[in-house]
Amino acid sequence: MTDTVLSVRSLQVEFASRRGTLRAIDGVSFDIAKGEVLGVVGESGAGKSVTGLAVIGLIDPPGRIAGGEIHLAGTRIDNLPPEEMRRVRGKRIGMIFQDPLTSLNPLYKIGDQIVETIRTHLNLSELAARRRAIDLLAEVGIPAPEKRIDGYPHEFSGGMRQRVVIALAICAEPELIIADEPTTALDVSVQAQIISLIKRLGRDHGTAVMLVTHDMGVIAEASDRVAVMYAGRVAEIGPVQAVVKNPLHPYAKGLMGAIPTLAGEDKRLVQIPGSMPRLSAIPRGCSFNPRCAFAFDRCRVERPEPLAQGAQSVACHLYDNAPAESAA
Amino acid sequence: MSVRHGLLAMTLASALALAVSPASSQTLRYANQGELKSLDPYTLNESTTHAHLGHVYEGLIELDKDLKVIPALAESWETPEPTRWRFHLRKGVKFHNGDPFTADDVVFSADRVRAQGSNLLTRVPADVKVVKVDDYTVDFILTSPNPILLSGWDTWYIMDKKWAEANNVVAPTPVAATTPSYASLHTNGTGPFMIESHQPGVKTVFKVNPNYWQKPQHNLKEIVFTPIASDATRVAALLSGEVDVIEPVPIQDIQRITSSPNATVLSGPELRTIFIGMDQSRDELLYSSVKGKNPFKDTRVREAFYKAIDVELIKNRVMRGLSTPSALMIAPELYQLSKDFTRPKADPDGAKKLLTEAGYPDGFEVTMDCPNDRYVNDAAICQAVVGMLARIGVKVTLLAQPKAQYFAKVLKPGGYKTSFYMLGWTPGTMDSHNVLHDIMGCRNDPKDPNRGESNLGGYCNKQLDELTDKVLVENDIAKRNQLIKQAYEISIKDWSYIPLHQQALAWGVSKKVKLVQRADNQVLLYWANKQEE
Amino acid sequence: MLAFTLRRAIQAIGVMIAVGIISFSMFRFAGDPVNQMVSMDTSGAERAAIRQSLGLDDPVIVQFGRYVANAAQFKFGISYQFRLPVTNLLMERMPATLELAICATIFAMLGGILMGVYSALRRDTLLAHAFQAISLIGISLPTFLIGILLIYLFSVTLGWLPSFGRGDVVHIGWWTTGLLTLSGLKALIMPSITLGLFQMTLIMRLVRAEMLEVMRTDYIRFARARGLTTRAIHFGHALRNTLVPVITVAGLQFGSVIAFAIITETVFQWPGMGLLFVQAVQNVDIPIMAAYLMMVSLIFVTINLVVDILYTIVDPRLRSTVSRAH
Amino acid sequence: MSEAVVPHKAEEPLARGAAQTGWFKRAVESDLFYSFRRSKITMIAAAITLLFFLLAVFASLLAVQNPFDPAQLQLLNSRISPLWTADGQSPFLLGTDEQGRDVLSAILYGLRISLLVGILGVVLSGALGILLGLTAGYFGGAVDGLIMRVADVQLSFPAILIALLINGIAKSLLGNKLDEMSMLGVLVLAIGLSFWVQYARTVRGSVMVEKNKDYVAAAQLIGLPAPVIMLRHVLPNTMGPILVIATINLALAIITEATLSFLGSGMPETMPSLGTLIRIGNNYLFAGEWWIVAFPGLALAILILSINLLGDWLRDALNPKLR
Repeated sequence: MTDTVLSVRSLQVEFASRRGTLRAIDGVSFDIAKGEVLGVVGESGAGKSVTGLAVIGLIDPPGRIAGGEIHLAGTRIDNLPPEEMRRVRGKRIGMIFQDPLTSLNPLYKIGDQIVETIRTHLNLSELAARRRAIDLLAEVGIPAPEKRIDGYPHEFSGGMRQRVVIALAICAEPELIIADEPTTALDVSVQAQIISLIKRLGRDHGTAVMLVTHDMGVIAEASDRVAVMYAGRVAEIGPVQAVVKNPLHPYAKGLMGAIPTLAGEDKRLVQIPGSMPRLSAIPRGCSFNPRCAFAFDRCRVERPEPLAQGAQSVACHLYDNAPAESAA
Repeated sequence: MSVRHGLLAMTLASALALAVSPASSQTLRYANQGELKSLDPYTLNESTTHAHLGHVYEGLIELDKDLKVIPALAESWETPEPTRWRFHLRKGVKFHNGDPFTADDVVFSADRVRAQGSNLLTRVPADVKVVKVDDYTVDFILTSPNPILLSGWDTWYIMDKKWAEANNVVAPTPVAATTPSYASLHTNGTGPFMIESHQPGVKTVFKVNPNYWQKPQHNLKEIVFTPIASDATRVAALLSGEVDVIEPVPIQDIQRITSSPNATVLSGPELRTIFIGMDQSRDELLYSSVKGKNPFKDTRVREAFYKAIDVELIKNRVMRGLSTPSALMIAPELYQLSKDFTRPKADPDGAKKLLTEAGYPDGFEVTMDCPNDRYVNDAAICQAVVGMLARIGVKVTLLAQPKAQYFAKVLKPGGYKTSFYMLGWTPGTMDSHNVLHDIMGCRNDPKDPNRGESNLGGYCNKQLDELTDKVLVENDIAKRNQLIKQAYEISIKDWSYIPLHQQALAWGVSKKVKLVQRADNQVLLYWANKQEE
Repeated sequence: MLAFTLRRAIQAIGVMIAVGIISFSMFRFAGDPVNQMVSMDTSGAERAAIRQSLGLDDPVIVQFGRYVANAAQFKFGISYQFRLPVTNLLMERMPATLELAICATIFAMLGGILMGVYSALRRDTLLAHAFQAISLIGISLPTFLIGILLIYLFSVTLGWLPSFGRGDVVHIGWWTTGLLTLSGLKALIMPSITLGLFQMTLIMRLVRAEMLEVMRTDYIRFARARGLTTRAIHFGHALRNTLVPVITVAGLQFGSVIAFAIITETVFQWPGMGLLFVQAVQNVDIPIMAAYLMMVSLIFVTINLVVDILYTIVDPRLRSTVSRAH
Repeated sequence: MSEAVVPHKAEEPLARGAAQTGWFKRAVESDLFYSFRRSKITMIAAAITLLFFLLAVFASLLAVQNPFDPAQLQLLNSRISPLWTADGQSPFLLGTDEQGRDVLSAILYGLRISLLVGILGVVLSGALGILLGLTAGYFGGAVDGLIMRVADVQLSFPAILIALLINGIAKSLLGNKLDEMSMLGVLVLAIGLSFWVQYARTVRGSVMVEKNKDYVAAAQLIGLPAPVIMLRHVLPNTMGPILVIATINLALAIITEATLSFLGSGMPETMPSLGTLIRIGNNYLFAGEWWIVAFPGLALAILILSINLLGDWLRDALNPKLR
């Protein structure tokens, strides 16, 4: 596994709250290989964003990484001292946030913000950094970059700003890009452009991409593999084609049923009854069991562990054939 | 507590030593509650201004430390006939700019002080002719005898005719001047000090006059005057040694100052009499629950009010012993027969009975007007009075206001809008006639429209007015005193006013400074001596 | 931009006219100035003459017309108390007030920003809690009480600082300054603290709240995700973004500082405009009161205008759009 | 694609937005109580504030004398030091002042006046501000411009100057009729007219947001008065901020009244508020009669501090961003 860029093992993230300690991420494991795009999908609160933040080390108190390990290109990074972790951020891991409108400091020219980031991580002169910034802007598709570099964020459209944000994320040639809902705040027409830009950058630079989104359409289009998260756990993970075409986990099945298609509105009506539980009230056993049409007694007691099913991996007792009596 | 009492200011053990003390060398810093409002000596008839300008200007006469008239710019005077006063002027006196002082200046000053715009018109009566006899002799020719001609002349300051003409200030600067005159910003007197700089309301620096005509009784080279309105700040400035003299000292702070290592308090009774008046002229009070009639028209009600108020208690508690309860409407220092009068004792039960007899067994309601920044503890005194009257069933609503609003309401221009009020009065002429005429005389006298001008309650007794007129022209002191006594007796019999007390005057003085306190409360620093620093 | 400035300027003039009406009508009826100028035994005829010479007997409309015409030329007449042109008096007093207000503002800004930043960045430290406590006390004690306590402590008890006045001042043209002499500087300390304390606590609270707010913004999160140093994030990004509203507020508050100086100047006998105003109120010196109100409003309006314009310069977002969000 | 969005606050600590909606429900649900119970200092502040309110309400039962009734003041009892000092006298626990007023009774009654002036002033300014804010937000355009411009100017004028002005105007208009009760009214008016801006701005902002929502148009279509409908939506949304402003303004109003007293424009000495008591007592500080100023001063400081603490806590508790 020499080309594994990111390896997350049994990650646990907890938030201390007045109702006790809440476990937002509970035993999440996955890998992303060089040049690979891993889509992470799930409802709000499923823990996908928190996973991304945990990887880049931006979980703030009262949250903390309570267990598990995160390795970046073979180096463990979840326990790095803050200052070393800071040097990882931006240099080895780039991050793109959901809202390009608020991700840029409105008081600084975009060029200054790019130059500042470049010079933080690379030993370049002001001038060289500026040249590089112009190149980056050109690369992300900003027209007339040498002119726009002195513009302020508010002078850019949403899509253009997201391109600037992407330029900022890749300005130190990171090995991994975490894109947290990068298209949610954008117009539909712009979404596709941004997705293809991220995809292209990943391919051209051999960068691993963790694409966090709740939009299965985006996942289907952009990612190589997909991880479906539910209530802080990975329900299913596998190649995107396999998961989309043949979801194994009952929750994934429901999600895939909800992918909008041009064929008609009918398919959208496939809905999962109920809603995701609050973290403070995650049911025993399989967290999905109250909403699951296939739930049986074991689901209510015992928590399912990931099981390999071909290229896919699924955390569901339905696929656990070991205790024979449950197969009936 | 070592507050020095008594009218007599402390005289100085070191007075003799002064004659041989080295040349003037000290700076004296002085803070007063009020500010120096105009440098033109005829603009404002106000005692603080007079005191300040008294360092720069001088009158023909001056008052000594015991308020006795002594020669100043006039060396001597006589009355060859009852209507002619002849003044012999001091020779060799020079104004600060070097101009010699002559009879022309006196004639000029007499004209100027009576000219349109002067606020001191009455210093020299309008019908008096002032005639230069020679360079150093001036005659004042009167139309009728006037025994009190000289009263107030200590603050009728003589100005330099040549200087006034040269600087276009022959006419006095009116109080309502629309452009400041040269004389309101500059001075040229004959006095022991000259004004070096003057920032109105901020700071005034007086420098010693090296060519003063008599040997200075101080050892100062300059006086720095700062107005400090806030009581606490003024006291703090004295305690911390930032200033040498303050006036006034709030009476509650006297002990604090006397117990401090570096300052002490000079105190004594002031000449001002604090009293309470009642509206006895309207048929219905402006501010009262009694409708259709005026309870104060009933002598018994006035007597009841008089007897309900315990001035001794006010003295002990509110004034902390620093007041002199008064039987008369004039300070004892200003009227020789004062001792013949004693103040009736407080008698709340008797007062209650009188009220019942007058038909107010349950009392009534009335509003009292009171200043709260004019006299020593004025509002506190009024509050105490309110409490005392409450005990005989009279419910008094107290309206204590800053003097600006207070005077605007109760004085003549405001239409005497008060039913019950507190006021303080110092006769401008230092004489009883002023009291009898201004505050006890009947208002609306067709022959004398100014009579009773400050008689806010409109007390009126023609008998008293007749006596007052006799007092004015009586030259025999003993007879005159008897006439005054009769007038006061009438006033007391009528329970016309409720005199309270003469308040104490209190100056805070650094222990480095020896100072003379005169009973008219004029802070005159040309009698000050300060230890070497 | 020009249209915006112009519109603001017109609004400012409207405000000034409104204040003019208010000040005129209030002071027209606020007591009889004549009584303040003469002694009690001045005769009625003399009083009437003075009234007439002051124009107090003219119809109100005439008086107002005269007032506006004069005010527009900065002529506020002659002070009843001092018999000097009010404009001169105010000009003479203005340096003292401005110097005090500026020192107080600097004190408030320095203290407020330092304490605010610290308590935002080190939220749960002992010192941050101490700052919070100070800020609470600063807004919980009346100004005059603080001033008096300071005088009691530092002047009377310890004798370190002067209790009143400006100390020695140096004249530079028509301006006077206490900043160039030791006694002048010493005299500035307590009044500045007294006057600035309230503003300081305001600024501290504002900085803390804004900073906490800014620290939660996406662009700060993104800046962290970009791996910028803590220093760059705190002081390059967070502080700068915090300071935009803070400076705006502090600018707008400068007017308040000048007006609050009324109290401080009274306590410390500071020879500024506020003291002049208080004395004028006590003496019903209408020209000074009217002029003070107009002057202070003019300062307020000007500051408002300047801050509005500065705001658009500091914040690039507002340069193209003219409206200012509140 | 529609998501089943459930507001999970604790679960998603980084989620923002939705700050304005459903404040009331959220607050009562438990957040407020929770954060209240968690903060000891807030509980103490609340207890003290409550205690002060109770003391003010029941002043007449607790005080040994009615300090507003001159007949009950005995000059003979003036300037007695507190009970525990050598010269103390029963029943004057905290001593008496120059007029023989029991300091404790004066504090209790003064508290009543201060709180009354403060609360009425805040209510007046709140009502005024809400009304003007609604008007400005609803009509927009010139009306909005005018109101907000006045607000701008007003905001840069400190309350104390406005209050002095209003006081002066009232004094010259009322003149003689200015007894204690009307003075109280004038103070309330002065404070009410000085503090309305913040309310107006808050409400205006909220109205601007609500104005464009569908239900307003819908309400107008079916002939319902839009302002009423909006009021129903706007008020709950702004209740939180308004409560915070009101709490902090209550403290400010009480201080303003005290400062007006210091400048001689507050409650008269015959019906003293806490501020008036401090002003009177201040004159006796150098004289060593410290209790006359110290206890009212302490009472005022503790009251203001408690109210401010409550205000701070309310602000933080109601502002999810700051939690």
